[in-house]
Amino acid sequence: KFRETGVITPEEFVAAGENIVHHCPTWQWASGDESKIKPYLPKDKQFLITRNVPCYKRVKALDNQKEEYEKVIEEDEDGGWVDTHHYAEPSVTQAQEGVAEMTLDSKGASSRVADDDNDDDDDDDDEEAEDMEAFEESGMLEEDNATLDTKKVTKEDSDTAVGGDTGVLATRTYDLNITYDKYYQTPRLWLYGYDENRKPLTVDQMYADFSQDHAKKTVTMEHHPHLPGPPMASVHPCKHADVMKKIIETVAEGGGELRVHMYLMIFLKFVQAIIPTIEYDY
Amino acid sequence: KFRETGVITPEEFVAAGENIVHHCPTWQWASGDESKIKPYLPKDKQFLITRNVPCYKRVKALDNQKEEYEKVIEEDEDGGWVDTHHYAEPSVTQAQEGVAEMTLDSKGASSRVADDDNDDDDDDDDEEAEDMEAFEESGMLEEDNATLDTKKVTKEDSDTAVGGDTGVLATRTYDLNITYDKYYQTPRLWLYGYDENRKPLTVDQMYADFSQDHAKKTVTMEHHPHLPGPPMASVHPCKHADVMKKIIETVAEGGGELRVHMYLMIFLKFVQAIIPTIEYDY
Amino acid sequence: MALLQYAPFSSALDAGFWHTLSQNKLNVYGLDDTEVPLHGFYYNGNADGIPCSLNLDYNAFNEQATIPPKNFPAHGSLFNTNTIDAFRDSDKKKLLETAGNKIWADIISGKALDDPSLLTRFHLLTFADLKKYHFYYWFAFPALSHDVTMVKEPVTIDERFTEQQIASFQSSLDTYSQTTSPNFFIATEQGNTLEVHTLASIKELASKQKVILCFADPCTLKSHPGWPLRNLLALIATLGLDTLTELDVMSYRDKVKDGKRSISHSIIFTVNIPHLDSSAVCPKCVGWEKNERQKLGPRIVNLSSSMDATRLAESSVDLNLKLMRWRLLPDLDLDKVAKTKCLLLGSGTLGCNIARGLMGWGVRNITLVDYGKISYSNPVRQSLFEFGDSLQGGKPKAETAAEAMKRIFPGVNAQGVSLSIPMPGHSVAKNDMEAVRKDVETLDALIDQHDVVFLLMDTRESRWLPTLLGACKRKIVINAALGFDTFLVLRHGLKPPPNEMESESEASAIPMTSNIPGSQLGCYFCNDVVAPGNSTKDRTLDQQCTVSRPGMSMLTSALAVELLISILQHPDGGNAPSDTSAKDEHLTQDHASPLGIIPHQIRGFLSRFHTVLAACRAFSQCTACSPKVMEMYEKEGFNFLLNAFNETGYLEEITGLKELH
Amino acid sequence: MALLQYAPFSSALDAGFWHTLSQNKLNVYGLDDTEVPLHGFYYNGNADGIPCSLNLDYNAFNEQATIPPKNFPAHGSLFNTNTIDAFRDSDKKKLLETAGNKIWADIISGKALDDPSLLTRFHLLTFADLKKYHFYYWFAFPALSHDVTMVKEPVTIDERFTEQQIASFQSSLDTYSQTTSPNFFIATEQGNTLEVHTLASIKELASKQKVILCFADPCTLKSHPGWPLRNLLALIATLGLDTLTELDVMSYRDKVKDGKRSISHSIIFTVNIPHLDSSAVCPKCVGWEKNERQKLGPRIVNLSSSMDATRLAESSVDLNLKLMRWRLLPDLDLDKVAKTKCLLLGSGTLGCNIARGLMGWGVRNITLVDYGKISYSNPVRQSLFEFGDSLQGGKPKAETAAEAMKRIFPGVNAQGVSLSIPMPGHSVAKNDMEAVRKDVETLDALIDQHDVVFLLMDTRESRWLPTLLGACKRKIVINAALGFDTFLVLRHGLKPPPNEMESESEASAIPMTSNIPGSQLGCYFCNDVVAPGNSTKDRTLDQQCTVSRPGMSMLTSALAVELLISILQHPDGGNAPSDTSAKDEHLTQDHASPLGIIPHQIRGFLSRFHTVLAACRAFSQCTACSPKVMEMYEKEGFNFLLNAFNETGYLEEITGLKELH
Ligand SMILES: [Zn+2]
Ligand SMILES: [Zn+2]
Repeated sequence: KFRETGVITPEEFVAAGENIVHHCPTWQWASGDESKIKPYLPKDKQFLITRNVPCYKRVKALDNQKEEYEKVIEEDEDGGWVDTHHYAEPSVTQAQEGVAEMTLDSKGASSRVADDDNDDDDDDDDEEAEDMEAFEESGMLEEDNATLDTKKVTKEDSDTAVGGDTGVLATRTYDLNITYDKYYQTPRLWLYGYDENRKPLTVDQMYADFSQDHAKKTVTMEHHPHLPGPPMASVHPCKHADVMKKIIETVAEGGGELRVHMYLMIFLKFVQAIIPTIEYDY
Repeated sequence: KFRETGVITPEEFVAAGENIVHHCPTWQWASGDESKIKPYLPKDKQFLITRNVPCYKRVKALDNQKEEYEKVIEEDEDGGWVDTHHYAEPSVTQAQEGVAEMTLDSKGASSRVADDDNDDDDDDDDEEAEDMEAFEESGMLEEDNATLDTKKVTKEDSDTAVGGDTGVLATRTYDLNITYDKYYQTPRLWLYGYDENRKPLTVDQMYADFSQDHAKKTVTMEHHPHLPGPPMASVHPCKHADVMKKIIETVAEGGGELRVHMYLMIFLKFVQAIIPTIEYDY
Repeated sequence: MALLQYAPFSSALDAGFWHTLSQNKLNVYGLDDTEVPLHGFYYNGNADGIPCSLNLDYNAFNEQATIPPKNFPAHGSLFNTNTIDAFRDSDKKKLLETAGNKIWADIISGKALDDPSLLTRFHLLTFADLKKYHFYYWFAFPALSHDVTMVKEPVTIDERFTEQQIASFQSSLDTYSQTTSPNFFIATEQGNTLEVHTLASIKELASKQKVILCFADPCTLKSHPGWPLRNLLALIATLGLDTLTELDVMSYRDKVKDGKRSISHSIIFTVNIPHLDSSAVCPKCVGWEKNERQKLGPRIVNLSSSMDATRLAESSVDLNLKLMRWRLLPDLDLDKVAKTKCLLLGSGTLGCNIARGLMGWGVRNITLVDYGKISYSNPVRQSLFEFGDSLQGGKPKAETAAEAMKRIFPGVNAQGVSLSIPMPGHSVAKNDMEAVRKDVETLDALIDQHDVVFLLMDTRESRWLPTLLGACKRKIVINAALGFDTFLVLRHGLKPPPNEMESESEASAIPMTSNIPGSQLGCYFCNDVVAPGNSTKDRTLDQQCTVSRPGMSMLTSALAVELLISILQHPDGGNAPSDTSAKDEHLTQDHASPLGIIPHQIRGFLSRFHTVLAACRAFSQCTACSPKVMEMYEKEGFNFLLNAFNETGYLEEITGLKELH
Repeated sequence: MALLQYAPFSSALDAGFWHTLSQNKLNVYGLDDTEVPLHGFYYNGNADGIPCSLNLDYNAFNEQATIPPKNFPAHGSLFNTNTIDAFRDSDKKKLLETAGNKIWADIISGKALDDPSLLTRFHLLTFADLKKYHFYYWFAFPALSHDVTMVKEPVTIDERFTEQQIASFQSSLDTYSQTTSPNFFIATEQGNTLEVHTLASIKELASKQKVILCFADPCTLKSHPGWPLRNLLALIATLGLDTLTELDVMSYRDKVKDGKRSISHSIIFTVNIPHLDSSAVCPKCVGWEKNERQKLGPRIVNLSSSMDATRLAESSVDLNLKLMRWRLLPDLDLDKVAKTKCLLLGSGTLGCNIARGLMGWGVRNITLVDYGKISYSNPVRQSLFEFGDSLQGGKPKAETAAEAMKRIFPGVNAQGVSLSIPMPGHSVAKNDMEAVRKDVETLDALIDQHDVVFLLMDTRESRWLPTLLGACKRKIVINAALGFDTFLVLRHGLKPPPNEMESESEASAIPMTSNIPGSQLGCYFCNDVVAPGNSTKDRTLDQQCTVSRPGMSMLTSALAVELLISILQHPDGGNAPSDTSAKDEHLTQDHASPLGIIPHQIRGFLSRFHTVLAACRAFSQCTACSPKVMEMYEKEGFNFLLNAFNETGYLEEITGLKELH
């Protein structure tokens, strides 16, 4: 049925998940919080998770806009979906809406600028935060020669090393989850981003990594169905089924035949359109 | 101005109150609760009060309807006001609306029937109330011959006494208050009724004493502006000014000339229309 | 010569007294049940027939007695017990004895002669059940028992004295009253005048001349004096006067009648008072008040209707609604509204506002259904929730909404049910089958138990099952759906009883006229030529995650509620024909419903502040309400539903819609 | 020969970890700051450039370690301090020493050889500021300092071994992994195969053949191994093996790239390990993590934006509103709406609902004014109140409504002001003069401070003063009034600036056209030919104590709010001309306001579910907004108002209305 409607059953979700775990073992099943187990999914296969996915560049920082790669999958009055084909070189969607919305310095901002979007928020937090430099202990704890300074090695290493790009980079990373949305009968993507220093990104900061069109239309903050804790950014699944259907049709027109276990592979392709610069494996 | 508009100022209220206290000393000034003193009225002249006004008969119990005494002062789509002229024999307004509304046995009901109007009220209060007869102490406290049995004397006394009607009657009584309503710029009447055993009457029970037309249209339960405690029944002043104006005009047409200190006298006439069987002095 | 009998005091407590007692019990006394001083007052100007009231109001607890003008003070003590048992078991004899001793002590010490108000005492034994607002109480008006005989029967003051004497008495008394409370005093007759003196002067004056013992008498009887006299005579008996065998006593009464003050009903009689030795023991003390049955026993007053806030709120809301009928619409049947049981499927922005609207109309039974939890963005638009409800993952919407309703109005019977409504096109997994079956059963039972079903969900598909169930069970179904700035409020046609179905469905072939009978009106799905479930397009009114202008929900909810109430007031109820004309003549025209016309559909366009009334007939191939679908469900039940849930195109097939495509 | 350097662990905490820490601190630990065991994990398949993450998530606190598949365990201890001072002052040296001793003890006891995961430890020192959601933390990855030199530079596994050998290694390791975590192990080369053995077997095997010491390495560098090797080498140094001067070490790395698993980036190098005497004292322990500035110091993470529910709610509500713009109306200026300051005169049924509607639109500054208290019948219709608010005489409406709004949405700046609005015809007593003057001043200041004034009172008279003030101050004024089943929503004309007044008032003589400029529109009083104050008749829309159908208020409030928002979105704001046509072509027509047409008046008739749009020009003799009245007020101020309050007919006189009668 998924070919007609773009939706899948929990069983199909598990089958497609098995397929992805098999082919891309960076993705793993997780069971999440005991109290949040969904009965329609196997206890140890509640959702998929991958961690520490690097995201080297900001969509917004890239200026080589490659509009030719964009293809509007569906354009109607409710807002079209832009599918950005994923090539070896990351293709990107130009920020089509006012950059004024984004207050983030794209070169790697600290989390301090997170709240500029709330104009009524005089955020006394920052002022009151302790001066962290005062906490540094210079003399007391001696330096150790056997500890590698990864910041320095980065250049040396990549100069001398064979492979080229293997230094330790200051880069954003993402933890990604794929859950099953019973209501929409589709997978749902959850994102948790970290900056170069492994500090959590705010939604506004994450926007810099999202295709602007998608970011504003569908990224919402919600409670994760399987994890405790604060809300996480999630791509709202209200149009997943439609888009999946379109992709499936496109693939079918191209002569391909899709079986349901490929569903999540396609889903990841779709996700790629939302976060073009993310470097996860699929 | 009161002749044109029917409204009076606080000063005029005090003047009219002085007049009534002088002429009908059953009415007295009261100051009410310290914390509720209204600054626009003298501290010791906040409102007028009269206590223990007997009300011998129920409007609804009277069957000698005397429609000829009724005079509709104002009849419009919003509900006319019925002015019942007060004669030596109490004239009454027939209950014009469904008696089904009233659940009260007019011959002196106990307060137990008070809530029949609330059909969802299974009122477990009554069932759980202690059996008061069990509390009576027959042997222990001896009878005393010098204590008059007023229930018995009633008949004897009225048989033998000269004046006729001086026995102690089992009758309802009312405490009445007249306050000044700043908003409507009129006096406002408050009523607190007691049954034959000096138990408070519910609003529904009191309705039996009110001209039905007025009862339903204007009697509301509200917090007394000067007294602490639960809400009291009050004749809502939203039409007082109009009615007063009409009465004043009627009196004027009859050749009378009204000065403002007479205002409360007229007001009491108006009140008489609402509670025709009440026996207060005016 | 008869024994002198006194009309006893009759306790007269007002609600303010009980209110203050309750407040004090809660805020001051706690479990402390020691004696509390009280102040009461009585009046000697009562109207005929009024008993000798001893009044206590909210001021009774004041440290300084607050006595209204023209009234006389009585001093009392409150013994407020903590339990009903303590109330019952308290030693009433001893209480009274103690009170008597106090009065006796004041008499023999001479204090009472100087301040005779000390003679008028009362004791009040109470138990306040503050949960039920029941107050148990028993008054004692302690009087020292001392037999006095009446030598001369009472006559009125104007039978005894001349007009001139009475006038001089009144004027002398008025002067006296300016400094001293004239509760107990004496008068002397001197020629044409009657002069007033303090009680304390009786010893001196009585030796010289005839004195008349006077007291302000709350009693209105012509034959008997009131209770305050009793302790006064006990006091007099101890004074060792010579004239006690023939003492004149005046019950001084002072009332206003027909605007004129009058003391002419005061009575004068003559008594013979046996001497009482002040060194003797205290005479027996009597005075417990009789109850309504004339037995020695306590009384109870139930103030729940005026002190129980919940009941006050109920009657207040009730009254407010009745005003509508009393003032404007005598035909309005509020009972019918109050008794209508409403089921709200969806507790989001529409559900919350509709629940409020129904509550405003006095609907007492409201059940809310939802499966969701309250998220951070909900409270600003979903009017039964607060920020706090969205914390920690959010409370369940339906139950939380019901709780909020009870907080708003404790008299409402609001229930919340967390339930997900199965939908066509959302296929049921095998291990979910039982859960879905249970959900269907729950929904079925809920629709059975209610009179009206509101469809307020955010998807088209989820409206299918309740539409079908509502049609089968012949319930009034009101559908409300929001777009961004458009809305639809629609009542489903009320299907005729099963035995009349056949002929009706034929009738539906008749061409459309302006007024369609209620039984032939369409449902939400009647205009569709696709089954619910795979509708990915054309979702303007229902699209999940659709945004709508914030005012839309209030607007739509208000109209949905008012449409229902209009239907309920129509003599034919759900069968009321549609009336979609909104012309001016409707202003004056008589309508079958006192509230006005009853359309089938109200479509609104907020961008133009515009509404359109429309009507459509039931569609014979409707996927939700056609005879075929109803029949299939009634025959096959859950299995039929399962097919509809699982098989795309199933509904199109059985209704023949497929052929239309 | 260079000193072997290890890439240190890099702590990687997710929000779930901090969430659980917060919960535990609040619910379990309290002020108990003793050591808490933690579990972390690391992965040897990181993508290029990712540091050696040591991850801790919400499971870190579980008693039983929950390690994701393919990850390796690390054992840790949490030291959560109670104050920032305790955090700063804790003895870091000693902490690390203790940690080192523990590892050393496990090494010399042989425990670590059997369970080498004991070698991978971490210490976490924290302070959680749960008010600000600031978390201070400092990780230590304790490592025993023991200098090892690199004898042979690293080569990749496929440079060293044949394809066949690698394949056999991988298959041997996969078998091994089924029973034991392959974090530390050894491999032996035997012909074409590489076989995997437990670490414990090193003593036996190393004496017989060449072994390769292997460990799962989270590091991705080609030149250096990661941190877990460090304690492993310390362990090896104590074993007294002969081969320590030239030991092969494999950093085993196992990643998936382009859908293919690969271990080919694992590196092999040779080290020289000085012997370590197991009977010696514990070697120096190092391992405090450096902060972002590469200094030895703690880090801080501010999670207020994701953990502070108030901020979460704000951004969530914000996002919800932005969806409208992003999806449907790119021109929508939400900032303008958010910044508009609204003053609601009246906090009854209209006031409450309008406040909710404005909050729904994201208006952040709302002031409510009322003088009344909440009565029992209010909460069912006045949507910001609850039953509890009506107890004990009732709370003040305005303040209570403001409180309720903050409970609904903490981000709103809602104020409540108890204020009675002076009215014409309500004459001012002398001793009330100052109070009235103050009330006028307060109202004047409030209107000054706001951009929009809503007139929501229940009498006509009380609308007069704010109408006049609103006109003088050129504020947008929205008027809403209810009848029983009729309503009126109207925007007042926005007067032109004072210097243009003259010409405008002449222009108003122009005959009516369909679109009247906003500056020429009438006010609520413009249709009246009587001054407010003595209107005892003709109160259909305002009558005090009037009842209205319960749905009326929601309906009217929604339209009033939406009318305002439409005005705000119009480029001319309050000057937007009236558009009262609601024809079909409006559906497709472009409007100046993205939300649609902007009428002057919306009149509703609920009995016919019907609304009518109307417009009227300002009346030159209006008692509230005519130039004459504005001029008088501006000139004479309070004295003028006093005349209007006190003198019946005064307003008719100065406007010349009297002559019209
Ligand atoms: Zn249908
Ligand atoms: Zn005007």
